[in-house]
Amino acid sequence: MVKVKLFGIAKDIVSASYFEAESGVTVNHLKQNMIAQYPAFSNLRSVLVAVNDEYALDDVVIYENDDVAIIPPVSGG
Amino acid sequence: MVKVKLFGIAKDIVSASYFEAESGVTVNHLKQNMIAQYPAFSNLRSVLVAVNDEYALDDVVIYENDDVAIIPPVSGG
Amino acid sequence: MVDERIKILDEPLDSQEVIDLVASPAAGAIDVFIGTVRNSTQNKSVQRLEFESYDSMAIKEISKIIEKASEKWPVIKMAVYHRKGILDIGDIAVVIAVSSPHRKAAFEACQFAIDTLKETVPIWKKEVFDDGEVWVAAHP
Amino acid sequence: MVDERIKILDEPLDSQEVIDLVASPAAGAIDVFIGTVRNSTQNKSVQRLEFESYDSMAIKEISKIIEKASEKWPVIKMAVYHRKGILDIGDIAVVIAVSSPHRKAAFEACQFAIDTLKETVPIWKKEVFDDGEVWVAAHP
Repeated sequence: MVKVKLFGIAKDIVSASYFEAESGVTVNHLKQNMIAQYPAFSNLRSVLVAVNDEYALDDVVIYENDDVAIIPPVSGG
Repeated sequence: MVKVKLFGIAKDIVSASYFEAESGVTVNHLKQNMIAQYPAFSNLRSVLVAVNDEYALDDVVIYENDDVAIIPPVSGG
Repeated sequence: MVDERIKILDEPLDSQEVIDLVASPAAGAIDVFIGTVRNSTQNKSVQRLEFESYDSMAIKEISKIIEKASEKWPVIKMAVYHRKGILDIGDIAVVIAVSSPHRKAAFEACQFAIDTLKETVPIWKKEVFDDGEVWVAAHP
Repeated sequence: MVDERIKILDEPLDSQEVIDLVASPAAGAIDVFIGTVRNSTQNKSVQRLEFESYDSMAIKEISKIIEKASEKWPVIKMAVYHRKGILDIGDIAVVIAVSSPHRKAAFEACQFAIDTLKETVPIWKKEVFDDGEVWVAAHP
């Protein structure tokens, strides 16, 4: 399993700091799965995924040792 | 007489902090007079005159109680 | 590579400290942007802000911004400090300082940095009002 | 009228002091410009600068700049400190701080202020080199 970090509104939607995803799936699959399980994600302006501290494209595959995070719309500054 | 303050390069050209001008002359007359007496003024990028802390037009007349200054090209900041 | 300093802190930011980091004998200009917590947004009174940060990635993304800025402008040094945690009205959320030989580049690089930071850096701000709270920019 | 603070000093400028003057609970953004003495100009090594100021008029002209800036942008507070006398490399010649609800106005008003200051405010700068000195911008 891959432990997916959650931040900001993503943490509120899931009501947790982490989400468990299958190893070997694509970033796109992860996002679709999250939206299916938590429909509130589909209301966000955007949902991106970071793998090892970099924004990841949809076809990137995530594995157990990757550092994966859901990045809801950012609002720093 | 009007005591005309000199700053920056104007002070260097005249080798003094003040210049004595006649009362009742125009700003233009003052400038022409300064250039005639100190030709180095004609080499400057600009020569402006301030009367009572405001940039003055050529036809303004200066009197003894006015606060008059020669303003060579500024370079603050 | 440009001389850069980046920090994400959960204690009050010291703007002078950030400015001092970019001083240089080759600099004729330093531009500093300080983002502070406003008492209102869209005519609603704000109680406080709460910032959350994905620190490791945020630092990398800020570093990319500095790198990009120094490709576009002759940046001498650049420093970015961002606050996280609970901020009250008037508190400093971010300080960006840029030194450059001339002023135009300092202004442009600094504005580029804060504009890009707000688009790419994984930090999130929650506005807390009297009657509720909202994650800024989360929804369309 | 906008809250303004102007000083022309012959002692070192404290940028934090100028920043503190423009803090406001209504401000979301503060932009600060700091002009510092560079060690070279046009590839010539600079020893020091000497600033001369026509104080009374300089303060009035700076006040006009602040007034004009606050007509063009939603400025909350603005402060301008200018140094005079002898300055060494790295010393601060000018600090301009502007607070505004949003960042774009703060950047634009600050840049307008330093650009206009260099055109209209009766302050003069002499660059001292190893082999001579020159009043900046005096000649075409």
